Amino acid sequence: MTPTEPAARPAAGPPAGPPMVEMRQVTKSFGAARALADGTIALSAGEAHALLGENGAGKSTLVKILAGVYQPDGGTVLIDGEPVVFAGPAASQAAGISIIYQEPTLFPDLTVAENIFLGRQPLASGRRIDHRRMYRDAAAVFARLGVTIDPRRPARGLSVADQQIVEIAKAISFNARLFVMDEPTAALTSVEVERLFEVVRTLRGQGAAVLFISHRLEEAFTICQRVTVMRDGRFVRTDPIEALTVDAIIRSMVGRDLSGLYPHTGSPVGEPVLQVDRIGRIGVFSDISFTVHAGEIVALAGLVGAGRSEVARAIFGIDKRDTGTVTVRGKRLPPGRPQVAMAAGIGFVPEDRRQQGLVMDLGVDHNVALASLHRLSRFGLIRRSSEGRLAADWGRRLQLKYDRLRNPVWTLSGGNQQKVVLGKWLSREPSLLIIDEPTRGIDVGTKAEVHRLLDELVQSGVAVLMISSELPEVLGMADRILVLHEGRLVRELSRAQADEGSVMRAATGQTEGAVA
Amino acid sequence: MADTQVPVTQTEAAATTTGEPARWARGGLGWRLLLRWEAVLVVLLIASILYGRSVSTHFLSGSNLFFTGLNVGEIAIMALPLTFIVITGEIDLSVASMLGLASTLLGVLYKHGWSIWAAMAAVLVVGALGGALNGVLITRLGLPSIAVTIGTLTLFRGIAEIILKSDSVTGFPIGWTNIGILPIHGTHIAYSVGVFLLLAVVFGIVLHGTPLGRSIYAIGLQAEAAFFAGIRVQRIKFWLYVLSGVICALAGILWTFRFATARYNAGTGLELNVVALVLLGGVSIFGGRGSILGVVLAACVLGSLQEAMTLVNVAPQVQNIVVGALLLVSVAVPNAPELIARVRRRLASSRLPRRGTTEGVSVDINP
Amino acid sequence: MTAVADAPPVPDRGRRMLESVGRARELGIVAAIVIVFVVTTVKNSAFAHGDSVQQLLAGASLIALLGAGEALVIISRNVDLSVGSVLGLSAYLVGTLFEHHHGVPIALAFVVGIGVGAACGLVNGILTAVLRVPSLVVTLAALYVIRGITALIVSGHQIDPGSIPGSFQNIGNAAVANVPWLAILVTVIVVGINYAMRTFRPARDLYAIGSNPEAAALAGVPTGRRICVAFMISGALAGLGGVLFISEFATVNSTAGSGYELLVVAAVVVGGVAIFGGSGTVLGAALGALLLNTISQALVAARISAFWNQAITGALLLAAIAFDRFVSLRVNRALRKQGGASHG
Amino acid sequence: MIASTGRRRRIAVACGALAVSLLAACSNDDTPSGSTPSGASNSGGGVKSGLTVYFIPKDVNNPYEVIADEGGKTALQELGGKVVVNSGTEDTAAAQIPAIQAAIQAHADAIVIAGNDPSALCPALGQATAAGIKVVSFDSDVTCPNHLFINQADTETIGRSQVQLLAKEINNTGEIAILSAAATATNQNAWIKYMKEELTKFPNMKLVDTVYGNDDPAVSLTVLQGLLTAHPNLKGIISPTTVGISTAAQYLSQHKDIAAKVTLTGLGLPSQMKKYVLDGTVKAFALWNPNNLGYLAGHAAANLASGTFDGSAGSKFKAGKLGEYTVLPAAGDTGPSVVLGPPTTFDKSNVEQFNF
Repeated sequence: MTPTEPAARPAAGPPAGPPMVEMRQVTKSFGAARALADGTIALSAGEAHALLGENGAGKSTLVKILAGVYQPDGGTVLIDGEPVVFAGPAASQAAGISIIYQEPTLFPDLTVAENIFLGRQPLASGRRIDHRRMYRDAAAVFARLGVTIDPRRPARGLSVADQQIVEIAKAISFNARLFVMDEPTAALTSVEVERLFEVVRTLRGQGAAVLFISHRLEEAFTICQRVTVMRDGRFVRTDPIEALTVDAIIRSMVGRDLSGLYPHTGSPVGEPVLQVDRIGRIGVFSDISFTVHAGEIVALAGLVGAGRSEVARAIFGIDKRDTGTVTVRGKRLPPGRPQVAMAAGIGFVPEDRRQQGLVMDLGVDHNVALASLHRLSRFGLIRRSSEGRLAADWGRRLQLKYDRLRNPVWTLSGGNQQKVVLGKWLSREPSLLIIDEPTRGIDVGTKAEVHRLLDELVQSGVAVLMISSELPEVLGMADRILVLHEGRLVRELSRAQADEGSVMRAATGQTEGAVA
Repeated sequence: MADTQVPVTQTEAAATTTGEPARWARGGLGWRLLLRWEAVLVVLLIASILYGRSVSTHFLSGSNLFFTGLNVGEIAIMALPLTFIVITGEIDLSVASMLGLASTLLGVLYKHGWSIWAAMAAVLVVGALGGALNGVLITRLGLPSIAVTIGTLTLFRGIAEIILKSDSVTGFPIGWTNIGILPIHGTHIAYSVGVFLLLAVVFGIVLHGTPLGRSIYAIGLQAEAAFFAGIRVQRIKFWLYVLSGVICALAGILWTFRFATARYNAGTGLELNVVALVLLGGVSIFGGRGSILGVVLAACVLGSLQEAMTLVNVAPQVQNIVVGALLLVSVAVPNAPELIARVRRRLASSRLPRRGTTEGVSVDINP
Repeated sequence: MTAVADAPPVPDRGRRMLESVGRARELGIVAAIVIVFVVTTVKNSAFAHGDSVQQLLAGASLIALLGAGEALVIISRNVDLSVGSVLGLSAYLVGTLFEHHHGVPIALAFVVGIGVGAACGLVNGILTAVLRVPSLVVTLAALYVIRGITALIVSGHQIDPGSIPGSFQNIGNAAVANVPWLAILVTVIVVGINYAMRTFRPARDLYAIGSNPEAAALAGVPTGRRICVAFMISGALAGLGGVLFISEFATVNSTAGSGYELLVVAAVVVGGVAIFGGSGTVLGAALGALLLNTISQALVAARISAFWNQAITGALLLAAIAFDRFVSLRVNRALRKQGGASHG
Repeated sequence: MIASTGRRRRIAVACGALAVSLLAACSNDDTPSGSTPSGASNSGGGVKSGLTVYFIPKDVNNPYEVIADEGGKTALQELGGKVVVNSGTEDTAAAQIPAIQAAIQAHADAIVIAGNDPSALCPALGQATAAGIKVVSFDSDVTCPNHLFINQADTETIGRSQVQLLAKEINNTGEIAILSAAATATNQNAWIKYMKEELTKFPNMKLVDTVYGNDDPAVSLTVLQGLLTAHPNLKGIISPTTVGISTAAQYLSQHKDIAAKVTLTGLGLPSQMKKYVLDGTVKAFALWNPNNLGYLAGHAAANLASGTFDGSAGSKFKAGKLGEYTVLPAAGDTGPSVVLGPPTTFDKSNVEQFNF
């Protein structure tokens, strides 16, 4: 089954006639939380359409509805003007919609071609797989995309960028007409991004529609014809790109009064706690130097993939750093030794709560205690009483909502899970807390609590190094903002200097004067 | 630094989450399930005792108790370190071969005029080295433990065979060989059982009471999260294998004295019994779940059941079938609630949906 | 990174490298076999003699056959420890069949043996795929139970060679041009399965399952059914092994095939099938069996005491696993380079 | 080497045994009262009825042993007692221990055991003796004290006769090899020892190798093939074990070219070997009647338990249809023993007359 060309259409901007795919006032709630209040967007053949908005603006929910992963509570989805209901992912795929995720899940041991055609391999007589044809078809798809990935190589070791290309090729082999790319460029180098754009242009040229989700505004300007902005789960505006400026977009994205929402108002800055001196990790980041003082929140800003989390992990010792020194209150930390970092008073709240932050099957109490086992022990034995007390105590201080302390943490909501992680580290009374995406996937209420907590921490003289993809959070919480771009520290902004524009510009590499 | 080998990059992290559904599913019932299985074991134990009593008045009385213990002693001892290893999600199939190697060495050294004490010390050291070999291959080279220990299973036994060939060594000091015929003075408990109970208490305290024990569970449940909490995953695993080597060597010494004979083929094939015992004790082959109490109970069940069956002269073939069936039950029973849990889990997680959540058939042999 | 259309053809070089690595496993084993063979022949010219070559092939056949089935199971990220017991059961049942009913058609013997094996495999598969009991446990239990059942049926009886028809025995013993029928049959089967594993969609699904179970389920692969089939094939081949066993020895007692399980797994691993699934070939597994057998025979031929056999096998096994790891690391790095993008 | 340590062993077990009996004496629940009277009383009288004799074969699936156990059952039926067969599934000492213990628990009157290991069983058997149970070993002896060995045939005769048998067929010249069972099997090693002595009388016959097939057809075949490869001009093979010889015979019968060069003999079951004798693969092999062996062991055990004789050298007992037997004095590693009789040599003329 060779991938057939989608019906070629003039690759114009906003066309006449019914849009290829349209969503009208689509709503979706999870329990009490309303994830999507007004999902409205129209996509036409031959256009690349940017969907912009902060985290939690409802973008991914909208995408998952398109993908058929969720069923909408209200509103309508139309294809070629016909209302449709996707029973599941298969239905959406059959309708020609395909999603290219940030990290595709391929089969590392199978060849690229087989990853594309698994279960649909072209057959010769006797239901035998026609390998030659399979590879030819795969090669053909790549040719149409203007890339050369060897169809015969195993998928193992493909860069994320290439994995995405393979996913796109797969989508094409399914005759997809709408390609939804969810933060595709997040983990790509600029060169790879360029090649991806080439592919996007090709797809447009062949009459497909591309829904392009990204935090990198300039990318929207590079390849998209129209932009739809969302905020707080609601449709804000759709305009042709020519009618917009970066600032205009950012305004409609943020578009709310930041003060008040974020309690932190700065606090007396004390001794330097963390001194990072020209640390680097080959191929990831290089030459990063900065200092964090007691009683201040320093934010590492930048696009996903700019190397923020990697820097944090190298400081804590999860990853080995190749160059540079890290000093905590005058004490040098050896590379790759989290235990030493902990002993030196660093706490680390990782990005991925489920994989790294918590042992999901263990109870609240055990998770809180996990990093303090030795200080909870007497004569080498964990004192259950003090363990329980510790958990209960922090549960109270963090207003943790739990049924029983013994219940495994996966029974808790994301917000409460995050509180458990915080409890785990705060119970060690760290002098420096590194916190990666403090409020990712957390409902607004808990968000505020976490922010208040961070504020209390710095007031009490703790130093906080925060990483966040949410601009408002960065701007609202940080005393200083260090902006990373492609693994380099490109700009340092004081709370006064910083605003959406300046940070975004620095993060997207539109540097006007990097830091000394 | 071995610790840094814990997968932390996206792709590898993804790899580590394979078979996760099973783990998550297990989660909800962690403690309760474990208790429930131990309850099952207690019932089994009572049942087998009643059965034994009904068929023979001597059952588990006096010398019979001694005999029963004698036959399971070494197996039970080797099960203890293996319990730790399986809870961390690994496995060690070389235990019985280590026993054989230990027996062989003890014999050869004693034959060459070493004092029994020196010989035993040397044997324990060799046990540690053998364990270290497993440990290095698994934690440093990152080889799958099942493959490695199948290799060392053959290797250790082979070395023993080279050393002692078809010979046997006898004539160990009576004081020592009497452990094969005399219980601990004034009791009906075999020495090997005494050692087992002693070790069981220690292992139990370590596993359930100490930071190390807690770390072992954390590693088995979610190695990456454990590592992020500052637990030295690889190092702990390494030392567990060393421990296993030493304990198996100890079992080898006891075995040698019990039979008053050293032979290269001592305890051939016991590894399967040991693994069976551990699994029967409710330790999950996926790691993260299990208790020493469970293993102790399992040892009692197995011992008394086999003794009862032997007393009434049940054909040994049938005994094997019973053991096999029991083994299946021990894993299938806890799995039934898991199926339910898997559903509950998905309901729970749907509040906060995450990509790639799916009931992938839990198809890893990856213990 | 992947070259843009007009870039130099990096992949071609990379591909050739990769394909060679892909085959390197098989080639490596073949090389090892040749080396062992030559060295031994130098020590003892008789080793190259027709008869002994014939013995080499015949001796490896059974393990190779079981290895082929085991490979399928391991590729799907499972393991089957019950093959030895299944072989024993099937062998004895076929034996009694001949003993009790004189002049039963030989074809029936094959049907019975293979059928029994497949049935055992199916049970393993269902317990693993449907009840979600780890295959290691399932097949460990099956090892006990099936062996026990066999011993129960046998209870000390031994099949009388006289009752096994000569024509049937020829299958296990006769040879054409110094190649034993046994080896021919097994080779045909192995090559056939090897071909099927490359050529048919369900077979590829097995690789997908072993490579990434969740993704496979997502991609709509019927994982449960596939795994069941893998176990059934493994069982069926073990059953066939039983048939060949009795045709070769003309007699069986209850110990037939005991201890084969680890031998087979060892052969498969030496043959380059990744113990955690996803990669490896049936051919490799079979060659692994041949290598192990060649070594144990070489030891005797080279008049090295058989006492060394185990140790050397064990060491070789470890070496093979380590070598595999080494190669795969190298390949991954190479692939990364070819793939270009550094990924932190 | 076993001999050198043998003495110490005996003392060791003796003391151990003593200790056990003391312990037994002071603990009330397991005094061997069940059997003591039968042992003590009616010495000189006939065999007591209602005796229980435990037969513990190498493993419950060993065909040869199954036949022997049958013989034992017949014997005890004649004497109004009963036989319990109990052992493990694989032939290791460890697998036999529970059976011995079961015998002790059941206050059996005697144990008839085919040892899987000469020394490893002694602690357990020592306990049995201490519990007043008479121990008889057959087929494969143990090195423990206080037991009577029922020898299938005089060990020396077996060893030497097989060499002579082979020598006759290959007219005293050529390389020969031995295909044995487990490297640890006492009886095998004892026979091989005498074979080697006998070979000194045949300067032109050279024993080039001894290989072990562990009584497993597959293993036996592998080592046999290796043997043929390693020694291309091998003239003869002696396989003093039923599994070994039948496997070898099967292989030769299928490879006439090899059979033409290599002569096979040894110890085998007529039922197994008939086919190969008739088709000429094997000219002659030897064995005794395992059924009689068990029968004799049964009688010996019953008589010991009844105290009709004490098992010491020179003492006599009646073994039903087999007539009277006299205990031979200890020699070398073997303690007091009784010999069943000379082995029967089977060939075309008589092989079909035997049903075991």
